[in-house]
Amino acid sequence: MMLLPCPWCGPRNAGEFKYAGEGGARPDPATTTPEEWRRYLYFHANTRGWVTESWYHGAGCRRWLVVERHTLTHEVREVRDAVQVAREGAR
Amino acid sequence: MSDTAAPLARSPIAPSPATVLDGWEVSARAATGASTLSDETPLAKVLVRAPFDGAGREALGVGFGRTLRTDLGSGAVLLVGSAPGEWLALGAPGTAPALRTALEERLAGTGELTSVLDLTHGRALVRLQGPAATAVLAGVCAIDLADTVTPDGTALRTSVAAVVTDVVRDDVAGVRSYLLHCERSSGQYLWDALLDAGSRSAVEVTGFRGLGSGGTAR
Amino acid sequence: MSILPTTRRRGADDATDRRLPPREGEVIDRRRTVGFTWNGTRYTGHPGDTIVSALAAAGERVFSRSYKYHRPRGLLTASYLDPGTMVQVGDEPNVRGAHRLLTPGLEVSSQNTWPSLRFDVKAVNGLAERFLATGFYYKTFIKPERLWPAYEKVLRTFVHAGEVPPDTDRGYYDKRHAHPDVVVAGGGPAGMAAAVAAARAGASVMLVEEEHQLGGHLRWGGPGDRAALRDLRAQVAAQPGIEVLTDSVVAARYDDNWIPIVQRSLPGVDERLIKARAGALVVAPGLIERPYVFAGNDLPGVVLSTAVRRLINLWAVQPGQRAVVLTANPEGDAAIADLEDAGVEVAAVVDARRGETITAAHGRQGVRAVELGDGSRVEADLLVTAVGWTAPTSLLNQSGDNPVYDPRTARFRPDPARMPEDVLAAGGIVGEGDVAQVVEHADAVGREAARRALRTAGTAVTVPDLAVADHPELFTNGTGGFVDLSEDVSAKDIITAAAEGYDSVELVKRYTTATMGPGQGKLETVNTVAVLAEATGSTIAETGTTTWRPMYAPVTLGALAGRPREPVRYSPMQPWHERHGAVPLVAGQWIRPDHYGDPAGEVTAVRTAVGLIDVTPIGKLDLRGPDVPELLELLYVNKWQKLGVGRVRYGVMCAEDGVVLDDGVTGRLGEQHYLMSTTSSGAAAVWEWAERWLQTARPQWQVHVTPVTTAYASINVAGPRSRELLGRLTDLDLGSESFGYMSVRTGTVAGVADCVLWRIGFTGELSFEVHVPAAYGLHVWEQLMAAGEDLGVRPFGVEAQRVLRLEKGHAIVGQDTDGLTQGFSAGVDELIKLDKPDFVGKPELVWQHGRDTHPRLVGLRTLDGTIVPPEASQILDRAGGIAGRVTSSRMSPTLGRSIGLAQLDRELAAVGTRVTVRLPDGRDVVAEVTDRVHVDPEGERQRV
Amino acid sequence: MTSTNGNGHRNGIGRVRGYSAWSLLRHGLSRSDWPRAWHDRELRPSYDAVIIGGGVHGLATAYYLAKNHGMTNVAVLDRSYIGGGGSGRNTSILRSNYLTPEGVRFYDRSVKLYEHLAADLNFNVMFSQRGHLTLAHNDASMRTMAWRTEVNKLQGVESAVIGPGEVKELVPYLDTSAETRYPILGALYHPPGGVVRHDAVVWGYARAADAHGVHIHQKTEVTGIDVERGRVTGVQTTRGRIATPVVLNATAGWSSLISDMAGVAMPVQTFPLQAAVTEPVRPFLDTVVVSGTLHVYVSQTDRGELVFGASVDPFASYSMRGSLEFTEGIAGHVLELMPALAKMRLLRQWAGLCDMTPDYSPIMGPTPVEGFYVDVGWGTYGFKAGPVSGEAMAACLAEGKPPEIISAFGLDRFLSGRLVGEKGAAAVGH
Repeated sequence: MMLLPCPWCGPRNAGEFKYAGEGGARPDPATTTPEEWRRYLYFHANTRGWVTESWYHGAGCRRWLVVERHTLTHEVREVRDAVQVAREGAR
Repeated sequence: MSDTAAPLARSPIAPSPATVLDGWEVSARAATGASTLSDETPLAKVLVRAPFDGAGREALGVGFGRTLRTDLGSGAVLLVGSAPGEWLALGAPGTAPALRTALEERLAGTGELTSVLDLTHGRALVRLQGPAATAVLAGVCAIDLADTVTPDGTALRTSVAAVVTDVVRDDVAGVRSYLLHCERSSGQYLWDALLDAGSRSAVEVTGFRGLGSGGTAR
Repeated sequence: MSILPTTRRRGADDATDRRLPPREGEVIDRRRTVGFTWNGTRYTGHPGDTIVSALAAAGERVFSRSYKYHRPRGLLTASYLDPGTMVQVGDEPNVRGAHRLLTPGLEVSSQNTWPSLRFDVKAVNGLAERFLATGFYYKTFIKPERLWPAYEKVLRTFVHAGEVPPDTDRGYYDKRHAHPDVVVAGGGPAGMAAAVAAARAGASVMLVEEEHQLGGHLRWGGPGDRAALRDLRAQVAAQPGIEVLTDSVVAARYDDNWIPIVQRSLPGVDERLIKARAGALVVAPGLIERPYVFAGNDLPGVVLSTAVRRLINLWAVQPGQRAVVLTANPEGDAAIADLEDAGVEVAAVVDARRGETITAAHGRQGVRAVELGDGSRVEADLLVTAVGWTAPTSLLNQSGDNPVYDPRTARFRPDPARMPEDVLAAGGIVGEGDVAQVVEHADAVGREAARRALRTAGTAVTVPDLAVADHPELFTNGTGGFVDLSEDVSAKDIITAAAEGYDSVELVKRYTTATMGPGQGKLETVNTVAVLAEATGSTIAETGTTTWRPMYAPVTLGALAGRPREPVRYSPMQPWHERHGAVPLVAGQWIRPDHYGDPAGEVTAVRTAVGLIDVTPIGKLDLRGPDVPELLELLYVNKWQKLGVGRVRYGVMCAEDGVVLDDGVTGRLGEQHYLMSTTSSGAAAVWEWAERWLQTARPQWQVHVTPVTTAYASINVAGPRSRELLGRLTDLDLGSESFGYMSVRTGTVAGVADCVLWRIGFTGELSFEVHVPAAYGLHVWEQLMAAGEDLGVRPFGVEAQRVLRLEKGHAIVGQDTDGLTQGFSAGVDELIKLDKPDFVGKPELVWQHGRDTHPRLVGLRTLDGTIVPPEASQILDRAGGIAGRVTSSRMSPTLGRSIGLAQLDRELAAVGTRVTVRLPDGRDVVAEVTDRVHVDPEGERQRV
Repeated sequence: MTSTNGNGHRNGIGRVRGYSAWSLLRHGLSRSDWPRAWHDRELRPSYDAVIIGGGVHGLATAYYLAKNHGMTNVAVLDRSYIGGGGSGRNTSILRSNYLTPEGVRFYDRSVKLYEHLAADLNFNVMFSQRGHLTLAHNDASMRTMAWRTEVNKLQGVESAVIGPGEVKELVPYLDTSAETRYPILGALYHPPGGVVRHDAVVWGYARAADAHGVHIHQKTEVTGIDVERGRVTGVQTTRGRIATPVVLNATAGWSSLISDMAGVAMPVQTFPLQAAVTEPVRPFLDTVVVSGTLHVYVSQTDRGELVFGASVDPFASYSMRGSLEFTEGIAGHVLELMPALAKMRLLRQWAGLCDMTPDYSPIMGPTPVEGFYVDVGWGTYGFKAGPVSGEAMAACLAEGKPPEIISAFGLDRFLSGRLVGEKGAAAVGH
């Protein structure tokens, strides 16, 4: 399996991580419609190319990571700690 | 309330033959060979959680990925940077309450959310030591064990024989030695897997070694 | 059998000693002999012999029967790839007889021949060849349909392979991880030179050679080659940074240079899989000599020039008496010299470079005569061909390269531009040149590999060009013959397939099965492509090859599996359970007591006295920090802000689609300190789930989540006398006023401090869940059992607990719910607080509630209480359609009748409704919908 | 090709003929050539319907369009060669022992079509109904097996829960002792299940569709779908534009990419599914053996090879390179079940692409774009549904609305929240 360069632990076999896929933004539960909510639940870009997705280093640092990965070549061009990404997004 | 027998603490790894040391049932075996596996579960194990890059880290004096031999007032301690924002403090059997207090004092005043948990009972701890240690561990662990990559004093977490394990390189007097620390209920399995992996390298079981004084200062 | 050559008689059928006098460079140890049997007859050879070299030295030349037509097959390549030399060795099938070294006492037999190798009755298939053309099975056995199973049975008896006895031992196979800077695949001159150069540059190197010694073709060359070999071996030996692995093979190359290496011939280990994560891979497998396709090309005695040279020079075996040699290259010319040196009469040399050719080989059990292109016929028992090379590019393909056909050299060649940074190629796969040129090139490749692996600063090493020799394009002479000896696929088969429309290389491969045999097409692919190209009127380049997939060489399942490593988990009380006859239940990784022999009695003990159950596997999370209530509010469907210190509450979690995820109780131990419990199977997932919300969505919250599942041994003390029992071992006031239902306390139990006690009621009885620091779990359990003897205490297992909770109407997530069950179908309606501003899955639950069409979790009782409908029995609506199913069902020892839970359509879910339950035996029984709580609906027993 | 001399493909009633023991004998004696199974036709500028994807789904749809609905001006396009995608990469297991009534009914129809497919197509697809065993290693699996069995029986599908003794009788190589890490507590036994020669199914449909006048265009890649005012008007290909009012997306691994061309979003994620084959050994395994807990399924071909499959890869990907972990896992799990096989050798591994949907059920029928239909989201169970999908999608294309048998599988179910319940059981859906 490919290597995932964990920002904390260094490159590790992808088998150490749990894949959680592309994540969409969570709609406001107070105002959301069934259609909007189910697009959030079920629909993904499923891109053949670069995607941004979530992985969890369950056998290592136990950090949730935001990974930019190519779905055909499995190249990984960026991995960041999810907290860092979430804090930036909150700004 | 009726009288009860004095509590006997037991490791998840069944000792054979058994003896009692510091209130713990331990193995009475003494290996004669150079490469050994020992059950170190009786060591006090205290977990610290704090921000990975804050005042807590400064107060503890060691970051993720490395170890530190120190004394916080409760006796000799091996402080392990086991994950970002997570530390594992190992001390002599029975010292967990004191170690916990010492750590709490050390972290008081950081103004950060810190948690200190006694996990002595929640984890299994074994030591794999000797010339065959590297080869045996390489049979069940994908980490590069070369000195250049994981020198003495390295702490990391990875999968060992399919169990999530803290791997701590803690050489003893220049002899290659690893502490392996996992969730308690997997302890017997991990022990058996290591013995099996060592069955072609003459790894022998030996009794509780304790923390010792460690190797050279680092 | 003598070790010196004896009189040789003519005639291939006669077993004759064909061992030559000692030769420079031979790999056999003549001082010792090794005995073995071949089809029950005793033979001897020498250490260093392969099974086949020893048999060939004894004059044997037929080693198997072919796949379809059961034609006799002999040596072709005298290497691992040799298609005609697969044998059974003891309980091991499909052993490569031309590769496996002799060891004393081997029992070797030919595979799938009956009654004997010499006379095989299925050879009659050969007579039917014209009717058994490729794909014949697609065209017949169509009607009548009912006969196909009978035809299929017959087809299966024709399988051409070895046997696996059912009692075969699993053996000892293991694995190790390695992190070499450079892996060199191939230990010929190029591989050795590359390894030495990389090691000199500071890299750690694994040098992997499929054969039993380093050296590649230098081993069977002349004095110059042998001198070069000695020099290279000395250089390798002088480098401590090189780990030499012989009889080992790089099986594949996966993403990021993840490289499995299979290591054989280890003492005490059947095979070892080395999993190497390499900085750089140097692919240097050399070249494979390609067979020639012509009529009679599968006869024993038709042999490749490399095979002849190997036989003579490595094992000192004379390959025949009288030879015809078809040569198109220097290797063929060298074979002529070797043959003459070995006393073989070279009756004719056919030089393809001069346009000469052969037409066919003739014979039955082996070659008797060769028909030349000029029409002449030469008596011979050996036909040696040297018509060109195939570059085994598998590892390069797996790295992303797509080798291109080069008509000038008559082979597919790698395209360096398409190789990733961390993969390089050296040696014959790149070009030929003399030994010095190959070594010079490989030296540069090795240095560059080390530079890339070590990420050394500076510019790339200049790798010199390696000469490529022109070679005539010789694939087939058009007279027929086989393109795939393993699969018995003829040239005619390929042509026929193409004409029928199977005209791309992938289709022809699938239709004819050419290249799909044990050699994975290394000998066969290029000839298949060449014949196909000719049939379709296109070029070889246009036709292309099939994808070279892993494995490069077949790998035993044992090596891939390694030692069994299936983690299991035990509670601290496991030794007690084992001593007391507990019947184990495998639940995920946990092994726990299902019961102790009498589950019904265990239930009764809990209802009438007191019982103990080991519930250690229940997931436990330690939660600390000011924002824990926020987290609980988000994850659970119910409310948590008002949970006071010392109180415990039950909660249910749903996912964002409203599907029930997990449940459990959470207690507040301190101002900012909580202990959450989860289902045993959900412990890891809930932890991960909490971390996900905290780390990705709510990073501002201050919460520490720490798993403490097995920091505590968990013992549920349940039953009307549980308070009395526990009271004997603790100073805690267990009275209802000070320790009420749904409360938590910490204290000392049986002398063990820091125990956490929950007063909860999964069983419906007065009960205390005692969480004991795990190392003392066994101690406390034993104390409880001893102290409760006069109270009638009994241990109970998972089965009794299931009955108890069913009597109480508690659902089990994953049993009474499934992967699509949303909150309001789980019987927890009153728990779901839709007036909370937000929680995970809330929108779906709002809509589920609004639609009100969902199935319900209901209680169910058959009218005849003696009938226990098995779980999964279907509930039928009036039209006979499926309206639901029984999710839990047991005989209740307490009520003396059967009780159950069911998922049921809304229309039938009202209490009092009568429904039909279809039992697995086909009977229908009537049942009534009831309240879910079958025993003590008011909950008085657990609140006392 | 119009002749009827035994080489021909047609007679008056639209049946395909030409292959039989007699014709084999005749060809053998005369050494004459067989006719082409299908032809390379000229690409027409327009077709009544264009089917994207030359796998079993696309070809079967084309065949049934011609045979059942008289629509023959139909093109099947494939970017590579026919059967080169999922149809040629699956482990060719057929069964109908699903969990939901809709699923059972649908796959049962497929098995029935398969039972008579050789005769219908005049092509031996070698359907071997050798029985299908799904092993249970724990209580939860036993309950799921019982659940499936009861639903199956109510639908008239043969299934039964059997104990370890019967399992051992069917497969003597299984270790049914109680001391193993994954004890075999029982199994779901499904006698009609089995294996088929997957390529033959593709070729049989291709040959039959071709005989009915359908055009099969290999090496013809779709690069765009023309949509005007909400209607499909044609497709763009590497060989030029084709005008058509009806387009069916019958691809796997590319289903969301193709649908994107028409502006229709698909709730799918693409995952590789790996498989492997061993060297042949003498036949010893007469049934298909599946373990959901161990994520493994095993069958033995008539050539003696063991074919292994697992669940999809752990992360989404369009790569078909395969992984070492797959082979390690599969070997380990096979040896857990049958320790005697340690000395067998794994010969070759490969991967196909699976478009996974949220409820482990396909997406079939019309889309918001008029004339654009989908038959996608086939996850790991597409091959076994080939014939029934072709039959149903042909009806859907011909009549413009989905037939009842696929009404539960519409695209709109995801937005309306009416998911199909197969997810209740399927960790491994083979």
